[in-house]
Amino acid sequence: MENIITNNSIQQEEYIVNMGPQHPSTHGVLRLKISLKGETVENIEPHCGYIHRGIEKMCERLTYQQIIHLTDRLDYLSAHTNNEAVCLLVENALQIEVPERVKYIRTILDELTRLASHQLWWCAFGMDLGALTTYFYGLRDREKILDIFEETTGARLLQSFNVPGGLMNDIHPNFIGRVKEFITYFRKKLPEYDELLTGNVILKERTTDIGLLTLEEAINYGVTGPSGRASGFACDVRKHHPYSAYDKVEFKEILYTKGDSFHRYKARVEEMWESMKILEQLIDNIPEGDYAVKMKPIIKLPEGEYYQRVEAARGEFGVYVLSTGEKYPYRVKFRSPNFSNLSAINKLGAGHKIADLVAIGGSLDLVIPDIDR
Amino acid sequence: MNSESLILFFIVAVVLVGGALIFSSLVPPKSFNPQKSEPYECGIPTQGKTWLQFNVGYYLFAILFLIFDVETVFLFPWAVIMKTGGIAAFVEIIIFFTILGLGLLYAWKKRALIWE
Amino acid sequence: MAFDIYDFTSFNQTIDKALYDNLPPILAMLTEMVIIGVVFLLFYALVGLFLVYAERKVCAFIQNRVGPNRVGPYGIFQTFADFIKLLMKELIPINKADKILFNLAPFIVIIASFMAIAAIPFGKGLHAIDLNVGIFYVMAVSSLGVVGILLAGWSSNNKYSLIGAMRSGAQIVSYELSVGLSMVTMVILAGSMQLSEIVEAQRNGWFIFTGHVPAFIAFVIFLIASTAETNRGPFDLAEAESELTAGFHTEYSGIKFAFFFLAEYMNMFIVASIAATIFWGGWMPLHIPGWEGFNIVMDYIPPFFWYMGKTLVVIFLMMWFKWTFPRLRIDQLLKLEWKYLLPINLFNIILMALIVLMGWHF
Amino acid sequence: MNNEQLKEKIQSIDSTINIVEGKQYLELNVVAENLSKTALMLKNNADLSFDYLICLTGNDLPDAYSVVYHLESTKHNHLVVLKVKADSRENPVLDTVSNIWITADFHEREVYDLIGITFTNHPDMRRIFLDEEDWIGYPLRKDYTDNNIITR
Amino acid sequence: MNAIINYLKELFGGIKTLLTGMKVTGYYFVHPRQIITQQYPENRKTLKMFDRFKGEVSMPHDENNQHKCTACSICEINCPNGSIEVISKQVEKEDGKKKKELDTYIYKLSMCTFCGICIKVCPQDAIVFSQGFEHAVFNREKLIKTLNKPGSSLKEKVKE
Repeated sequence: MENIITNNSIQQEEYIVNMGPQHPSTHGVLRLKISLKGETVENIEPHCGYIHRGIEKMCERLTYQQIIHLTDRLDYLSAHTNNEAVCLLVENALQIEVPERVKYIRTILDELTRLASHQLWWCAFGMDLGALTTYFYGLRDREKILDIFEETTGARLLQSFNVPGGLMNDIHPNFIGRVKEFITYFRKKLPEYDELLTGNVILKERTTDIGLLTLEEAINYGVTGPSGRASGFACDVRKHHPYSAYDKVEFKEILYTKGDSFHRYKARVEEMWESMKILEQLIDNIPEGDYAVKMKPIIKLPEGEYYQRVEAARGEFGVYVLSTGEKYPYRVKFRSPNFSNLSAINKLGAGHKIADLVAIGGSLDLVIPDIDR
Repeated sequence: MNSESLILFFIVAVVLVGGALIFSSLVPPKSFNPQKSEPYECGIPTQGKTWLQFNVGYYLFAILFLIFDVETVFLFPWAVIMKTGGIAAFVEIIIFFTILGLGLLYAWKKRALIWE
Repeated sequence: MAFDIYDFTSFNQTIDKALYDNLPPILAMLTEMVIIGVVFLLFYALVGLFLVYAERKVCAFIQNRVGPNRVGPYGIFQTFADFIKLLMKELIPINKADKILFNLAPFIVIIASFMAIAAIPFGKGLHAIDLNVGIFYVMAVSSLGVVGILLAGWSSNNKYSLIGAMRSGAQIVSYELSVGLSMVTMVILAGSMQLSEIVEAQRNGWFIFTGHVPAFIAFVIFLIASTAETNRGPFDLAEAESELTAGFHTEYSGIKFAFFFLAEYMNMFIVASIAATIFWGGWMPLHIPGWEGFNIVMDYIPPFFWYMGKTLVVIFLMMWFKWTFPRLRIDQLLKLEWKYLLPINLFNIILMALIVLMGWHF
Repeated sequence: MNNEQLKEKIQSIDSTINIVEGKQYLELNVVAENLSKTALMLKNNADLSFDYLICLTGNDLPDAYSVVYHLESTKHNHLVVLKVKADSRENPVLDTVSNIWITADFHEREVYDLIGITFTNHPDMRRIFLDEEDWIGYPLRKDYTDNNIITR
Repeated sequence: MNAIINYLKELFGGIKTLLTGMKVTGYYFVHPRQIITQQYPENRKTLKMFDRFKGEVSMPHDENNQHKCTACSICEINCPNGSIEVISKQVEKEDGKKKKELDTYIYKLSMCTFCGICIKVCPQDAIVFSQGFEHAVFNREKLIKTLNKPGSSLKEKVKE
């Protein structure tokens, strides 16, 4: 007691709370060191690296086919998209034209991945805000997509279904029927998401005007994906640098201008609708053909630097490969969307309350292995 | 039973908790580990003191609470006789409420109801 | 009326008389106390265990799950198993925690909830103590629990706990008012603070029906405010699992944690039973004017079941809230109280007074 | 702007930049002391306005440590690759671009952590993934050895 | 006045959105048929994995205890994690020629990432993914498996 009265400097002392690595709201092992003033967050210092596995180093000792299964483990929620980035890079470098069928299937699986990822984000976001039921509804619907994946690719999460030049296997005969079934099912369930959470006055109050990110800041911080598009950053790789079959489909790039947590939320929910639209356009038109082109058993990229970008569920995923003409890449770098998105968290969260920080973290939809690599 | 027997309930509750605590501190197996009794902070050693001067914005709310809670206590006796008190009780309480309502309105306009 | 057959007053008096006739007065009193103590302890434990089970089942059904289903048929012994598990767990001492306060906190939360149960009328003549300021007493005692929460959060030497406790302080301080004021509204209508009399006053119809709109508004406010007061549902800021891991009871392990858990559910039971008593006629059966046959059938359902049924419905409503809504933020919580509930409540009291004055109630 | 126009434009502004047509994009090679200046020019020139730093990669090339910047203009939708080599091999130092593109803040910390290039004027030059105190060496360097690396 | 109208609008609008939310959860509460929980250990008998499910690498043997592996080690080379180890032995044939034959095919399940490259590259289709998914064991050594059965030999047809 005496101590408190006499020591005036105690007021200046920072109240530091560690959020993570073992914390319910970080969705992984991310540590946020927060300086508090009462309930208000003054400064956020992210500490990452708790699951740094040195994937980039490992890639230097692996052939291009073998790299693919490591990209699964970056952003495990958009595993297929990450695989595709490496495959596209190899195909573009060797100037191999993959069959149309492969392009279509890849795009369909991409969008299914995106849907599954956004569903998981939705349930986790609800849970961050304290609505625990959303978690089960989201997972329930995600289960259907995972079943589709499992039937065709053999794995639910880490599919490794892409190979340079095509796909591991042809799609399962049930695939088309199941996807269609899923679309009709999910078109009924998605409005429920809105009823339960989107329209909810508590959610609106909790997220509106929280964690504002202007367009300039979004570009400057490199915040991509739905988080960036909520700020008006037209960064959809699918739209601006189309790959696979994205140039054949009609879809809207969801853009908002406000850039608060609510619009980051909204952008993702709307993207789910768009994803379903893309699926509907593609699913009936998968052309006949081979599921892969014949590749040499040992792939050697010509000397040079390559960069391939794809739109993963959380933003722009890029692969940079420096090849010296060997069968192993000289240097591989993954431009992971979450890494850049995380860097904006101090800008977003400072000045808000702890509860808002959780909402902001949820609305950024961070996947920690993608940050740590 | 009369109201003195409230003490009985007090004793039963104390016995319930105390008994369980004693049981639980004697019977279950124990293991020692220096990390175990660290305060939980997501697996990171706590930085700085926990018991600092802590800035919480509810000082104003506490004062408001005092005002209104005392008022609630005043209201209870009035509420009991409202049925029999008739128009006089009603008019009196209207006056009482007007004063209080103005107080609330004042606090509202002074932005005292916003948590900082 | 027909349900008067279930009057426990004479039953109590018989036991009382039998004891005092056959035993010396001091021993008789002691026996009586032991009986009541044991009965209430059992009741308390059973309700606690049942509510935990019910919560898990309700949330499971809401979430498309089965819920506990391994221990016993439909998992009904799950909470028993959990209780034994918690009892057999080591109590982990916390470095630099304030030992006395740390251990005192579970006592306070349990005492508060246990003492509140004493005044609740489960049927005609079926209550431990019929205080003439019953409603006031329950409100006062049940709000003591917050002291336990504050102590727990403060003494743990944990930052999350401290923040949780601070939130809890602000929260209870605010919502105490709304609970009190909505009770006042009903006291105006009943003209008494004695819980048994309040129930008797609803002989000709539950207050929620006879009290017009103000009674309904008061009920809604009471429901919201009492959910907040019990630290539940969208108002569980003190625990706020996604923000503060477990809030004020982060550091509590084993049976100490179990007591906080139990107290939360018992508080829920208490506020639900108060709601049932003052709004839904306590143990009074449901009567629909004109449906004589229906009314008679209703009369033969024992009042205790009526009482528990109503309480459980209110508890279900609170569970429904919890498993639907996102959590509020602390400033929104206070905004809701001071900008919505309190003004509406004040207005509502005047409305109710007016209705009582003009005799507009049924 | 397509690559040719871009090349002309950049050349007209600063003729010291060595521009190479890469496999996909234009590659601008600058020397270390011109990095800040060039980066600022690329961002602020109205016709170029490379405002979005996509990716920042550190490389351990046989001759030098280098950093590769992938830059895009959200206004004009064109993309270039900026490359710079650190002068010294023992103590590689480069200017930071985190004051130009904030996203470089984290990326440069990553490069510092894994390749060991120090960026001057960086606000917070610490390791980002590995342990500040007890990690020795920079794992992405080619001469880095560790018992756990599987060699074939 | 406007302020009061807005106040009430906000209030009732808010309550309405809350009730919509409760409608959804209430619907599922009264529709227990929608429950999707799988009672896992109980439904073991009826649980069927998809054909392509990547459970673990296995080597099918026919009724004569013969497999198709020629011990060419392509899978071993292609495995990114080093989870396959093919140990071959030199066997003297009847005609006096020495031939490489499979001795033990070691598969380290604990290191496998189920990327499926080994199965894709196998020229003989000697290994496949089987559908077992219950890999939990008490000892890590048990995850190192020998895929060829004792006494098994190479299938005749493949030899040619």
